[in-house]
Amino acid sequence: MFGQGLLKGLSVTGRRMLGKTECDMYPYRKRVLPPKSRIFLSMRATPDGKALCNACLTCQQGCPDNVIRIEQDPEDRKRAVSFRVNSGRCTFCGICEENCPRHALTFTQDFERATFDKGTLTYALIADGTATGACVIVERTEPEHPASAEGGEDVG
Amino acid sequence: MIEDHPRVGRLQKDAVTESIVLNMGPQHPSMHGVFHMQLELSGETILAARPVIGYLHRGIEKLAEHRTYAQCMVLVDRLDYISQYCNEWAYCRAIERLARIEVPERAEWLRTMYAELVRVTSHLMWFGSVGLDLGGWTPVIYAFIPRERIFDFFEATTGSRLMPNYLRFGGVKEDVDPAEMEALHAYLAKDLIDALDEFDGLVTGNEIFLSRQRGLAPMTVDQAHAWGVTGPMLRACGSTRDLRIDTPYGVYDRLDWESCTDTRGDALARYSVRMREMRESAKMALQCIERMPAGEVRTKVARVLRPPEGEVYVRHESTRGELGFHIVSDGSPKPYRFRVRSPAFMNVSSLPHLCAGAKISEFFAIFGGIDNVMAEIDR
Amino acid sequence: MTVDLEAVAAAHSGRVDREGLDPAIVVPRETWRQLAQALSEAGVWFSDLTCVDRGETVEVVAQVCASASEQITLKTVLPNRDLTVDSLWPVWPGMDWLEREAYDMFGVSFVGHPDLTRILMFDGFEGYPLRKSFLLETEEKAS
Amino acid sequence: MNARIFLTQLLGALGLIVILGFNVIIMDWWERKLVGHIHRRPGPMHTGWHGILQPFADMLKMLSKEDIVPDRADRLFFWLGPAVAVVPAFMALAVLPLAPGFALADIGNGLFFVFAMQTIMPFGYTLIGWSGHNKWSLVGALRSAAQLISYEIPMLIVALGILLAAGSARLTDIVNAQSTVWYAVKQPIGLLIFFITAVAEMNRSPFDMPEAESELVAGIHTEYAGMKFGLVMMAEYTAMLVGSWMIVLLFLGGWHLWPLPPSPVWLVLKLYLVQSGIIWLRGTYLRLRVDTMMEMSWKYLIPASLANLMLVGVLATTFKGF
Repeated sequence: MFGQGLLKGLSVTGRRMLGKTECDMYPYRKRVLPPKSRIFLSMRATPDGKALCNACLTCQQGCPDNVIRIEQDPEDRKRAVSFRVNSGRCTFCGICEENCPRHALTFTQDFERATFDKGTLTYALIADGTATGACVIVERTEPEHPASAEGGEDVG
Repeated sequence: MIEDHPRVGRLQKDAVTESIVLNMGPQHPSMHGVFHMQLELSGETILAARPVIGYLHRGIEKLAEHRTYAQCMVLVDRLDYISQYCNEWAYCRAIERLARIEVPERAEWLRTMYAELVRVTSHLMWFGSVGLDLGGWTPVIYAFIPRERIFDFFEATTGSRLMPNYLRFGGVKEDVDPAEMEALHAYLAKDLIDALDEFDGLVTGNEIFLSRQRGLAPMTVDQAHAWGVTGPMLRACGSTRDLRIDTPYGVYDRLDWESCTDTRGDALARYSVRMREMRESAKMALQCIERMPAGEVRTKVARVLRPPEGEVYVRHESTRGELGFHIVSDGSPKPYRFRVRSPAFMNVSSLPHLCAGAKISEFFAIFGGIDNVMAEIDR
Repeated sequence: MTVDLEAVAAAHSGRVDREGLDPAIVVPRETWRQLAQALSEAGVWFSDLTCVDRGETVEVVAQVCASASEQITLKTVLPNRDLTVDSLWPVWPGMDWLEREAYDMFGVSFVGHPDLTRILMFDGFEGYPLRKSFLLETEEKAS
Repeated sequence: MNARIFLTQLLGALGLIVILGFNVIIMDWWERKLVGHIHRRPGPMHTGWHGILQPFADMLKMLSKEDIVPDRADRLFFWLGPAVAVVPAFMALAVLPLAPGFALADIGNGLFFVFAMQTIMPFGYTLIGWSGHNKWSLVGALRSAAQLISYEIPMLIVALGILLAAGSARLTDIVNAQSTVWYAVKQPIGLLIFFITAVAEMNRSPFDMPEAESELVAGIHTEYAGMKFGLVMMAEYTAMLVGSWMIVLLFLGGWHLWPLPPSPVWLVLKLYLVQSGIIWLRGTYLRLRVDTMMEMSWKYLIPASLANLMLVGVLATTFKGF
C-alpha cells in the first residue's frame, strides 16, 4: 500500500530518536587506540638515554616520502648523531617500522599533536647522540627478535 | 536544440527560452570530491553535460615510476581510498604474476576477507552519499556506524583505518589476532544484518525514494559495454560479468555466494544491486572467518623486488568495477610504467549520456548511482 | 579461444607476440582501427587503452577481452616524430576518455576523435607528463 | 484612536517580536537536538547545558560576520528580500490567538488574513533568490515561486471546509467550535492535506526545494551572509511557527484538550509537538523531485481537497452541528 514505506521510515527514525546515541564525546572522553595503530613514530631507548638505532639507514632509504633524516657519527658508523622525523610529510605507512632490522622503531598511539606551526612537526628522536623525550623507554637493549628474516639488498 | 530533445514535449516548441550554462562543482556540496560538471540547462532540464576532471590529479602514475615496487603500495592505497584492500590486492596480483611469486593459502583467505569487508564499507559509504545527494542526512550517519565498526577491526589488525598498507607481495603483512576475528564474526552475523535491514526500512521501501529512482537513466547491456561501464553498474543492466567468477582469484571459487544482478538497468537497479552485494560480501567474509585454514601468511620475498623484464595487465573486481593494473618492468627496482585502469573513470565517462534530458535533481540521483571516487578518477 | 589470433593478425598485416604473460597482437598503425573493428564485430569488448614510452617510440597498448576470462593485448608502435594513430572511438565509444588521457599524458594524436583535449591536466599545460623526457622538479635540479 | 489602545497595541507588537526571537532561538536548538538524536548523536553539547547556548553563539557569529553583498547583486532588492519574507510572517502572527480572544487583533476575517500574508512570502523568497545574481539562487527562486503558489490552492480549499463547518472566519470561533470534537477527527483528509501543504509552504524537508543544499548549494540564500542570512532563517522559522499554529487552531482544537479545561498551555504544547513532528519528517525523508512535487499538488492534492470540501459540505448540511 502506498505510504507503508513512509510510515516504516518514521518508525525507524522514531525508534532511534528515543534510543542511545553513539558518540565518542571526544575531548571529554578519549579513545584508546589499539596497540597496532600507527600514529607517531617513536624509538625504543634504554633508561640511560641510549637509542636502539644503529644508523643502518634502512628506514631512511625505504621511506617513500623522505620523512626520516639520519646523521651518522663519522667515526662510528653504527651510531646515529641525530635522527629527525618530519611528521608533516609522513603518510603513516609503517614501512620504516616493518623494515627496521633491530626493531628499534615503533609507533605510539598518541594522536594529539596538532600544532599551529609547521616547523614543530619535525621532531628529533635522537639529538646529539642521545635519545630524546619522544622515545619510548624500554628495559631491554637487545632486539626482541633477530634481524628481519627477509634479507635482500638495499636500495641505491 | 531543445526541440530535438526527446524528453521535451512538442508543445514546448514555441516556448523556447535562452539556455543557461551552470558550472556544477568543483566546489559543490554533493559532487563527491572535486568533480566539475558543466551543464547546459533549459529551465531545470539538462540539455548537455560535460564532465571536467583533473582537479585531484596527483600524478600517481608518474610518482610510481620513481618509487620501488614496495613503496608504490602506499600510493596504491591512495587511489581509491574507499576500497583500499581491493586496490592493494589488484596491485599485488599484478606484481606476483609478473615476478611469479606464490601466495600462501591463509594469505589468500585473509585477502579475500579484507576485500569483501572493504566492499561492505565502500558500499556503506555509497549508500550514505546517495542519501545525502537525495536530500537526507540520516542515511549517511546511519551508514557510518557499521562502517566505523569495521574500520575499528581494520585498525586493530592492520594499524590503520583508511590507508592500511597491509598486503605484501606474496602474502599479507602479519597474521590477524583470532580474538579480533571472533568479535568481527559476531558483528557481521547479527548487527550488520540488522543495520542493513534498518537501511531498507529507512530508504529502500520509501515511496519518495522509489519515485526518484525508478526508471531513471536506463542503460542497456550493449550501451554499458560500449561505454566501458563495469562493476555493479554493469550488473544492474543484466550482464553477469563479475571478475570474481570469470577470472577466479583468491578463494572466491571455494566460497558459497552468488553475484548480484538486476535486469532493469535503471538507477533503482544499481541501488538494489549494491544493497544486495553488501549482504553477499558480509556472507563471504563470514565464510572466510569460519573456514580459514592455519598456516603461513607471507612468503619470503626480497625486500627490494626486481621483477623480470616484461609487462602484465591484471583485471580485478574492485568495488566499483574492473580495476586494471598494467605494469611494465625493465628489471630495475622501480616500475617502468605504472598504469591504473580505474573503474570509476570509465563509469563517469558515461555520465553525459545518462543525464541528458534529466532534471537537475535527477542528475544527483544518477550521479550518486555511479559511485565515483575522484582520487581514483584523477589519480 | 573464441578468436583466432593468428588469422586476425595476419589479416591486418600484424603478428602475434606470445612471449609475454598474455598474447599480444602487434599491428602497424595503418590497420589499427581495422583490427579493432574486426575484433569488435567478433564480439570482443575493450578494457583499457594506454601508452608506454619506449624512448625512441611510443607504444599504444589496448587491452581487450575476447571472453569473460580471456584477455588480449593489442599494440601498435608509433615513432616519436609522428605520434598519430587512428582513433578507436568509432569502434568503442567508451574509448573517448581513455584516448583523451593518452593524448594528455603522451601527446599521441588520435585521428577521428571528436574532442581531443586535455583531460587530467589543465588546458594551458605544456609538455606530456608521462613521457620519460618529462622530468620531475627534483630531477631537473639534479641535472 | 484612543492613545491607550494604541500604546497597548504597540507594546503587544514589540512583545510579539521578542517572543518570535525567542521562538527562533528555541527552535534552532530544539531542531539540532532532535535531528541529532534521530541521527544517534547527541547534537550540540559544548555550549551550556546540553548546548542550550548554541543558538546565542550562532547569533553572535552571524552578527559579527562580514555582511557581504555580491558585486553584481541588485542592492536594493538584496536588502529588501529578507524583509519582504519576514514581515508578512510577523503580521500573520498578529491575528493568531493564544487563548480565547487573546490576540493582538482578533479580527473577523482572521483566517483569510493569515493566508493573505502567507501569499506575500513567495515574493520575498523570489526577491531573495533573484537579487543575488547567482544561478543557483535563481533556480531556487523559480522553484520557490512555483511551489508556494501551487501549494496554496489545496491549502485554501481545505481551509474553506473548516470555514463551512465552523461558520465563521474568526479564528477564536473556529477553535471554540472544536471544544468537544476536533476537526482532526471530523475532517481527517483535510488534516492530512493541510499538513502536507503547510510543510510545503514552510519550505521544510521533504519539500525544501528552494534551498535543496545537495542540489542548489544553498538555493535562494546562496549569496547571503551574516545577519541577512539570519533574517532569512528567522523568516523560515517564523513561517514554520505560523504554519503549525494554523494546524493547531484549525484541526487540533487550539487551547482545548478534552477533558481538561482549555488553557493556552495546551496550545503551546501542541504547537511544539507539531513542529517536532515536522522536524521528525526532516530527519527521515529524502527530498522529493521538483516535478513530482508539482505533480503531487496539481494532480492529487487539489482534486482531493475539492472532494474533501464536497464531503464536508454534504455532511455539514445533512447533520446539524457537524
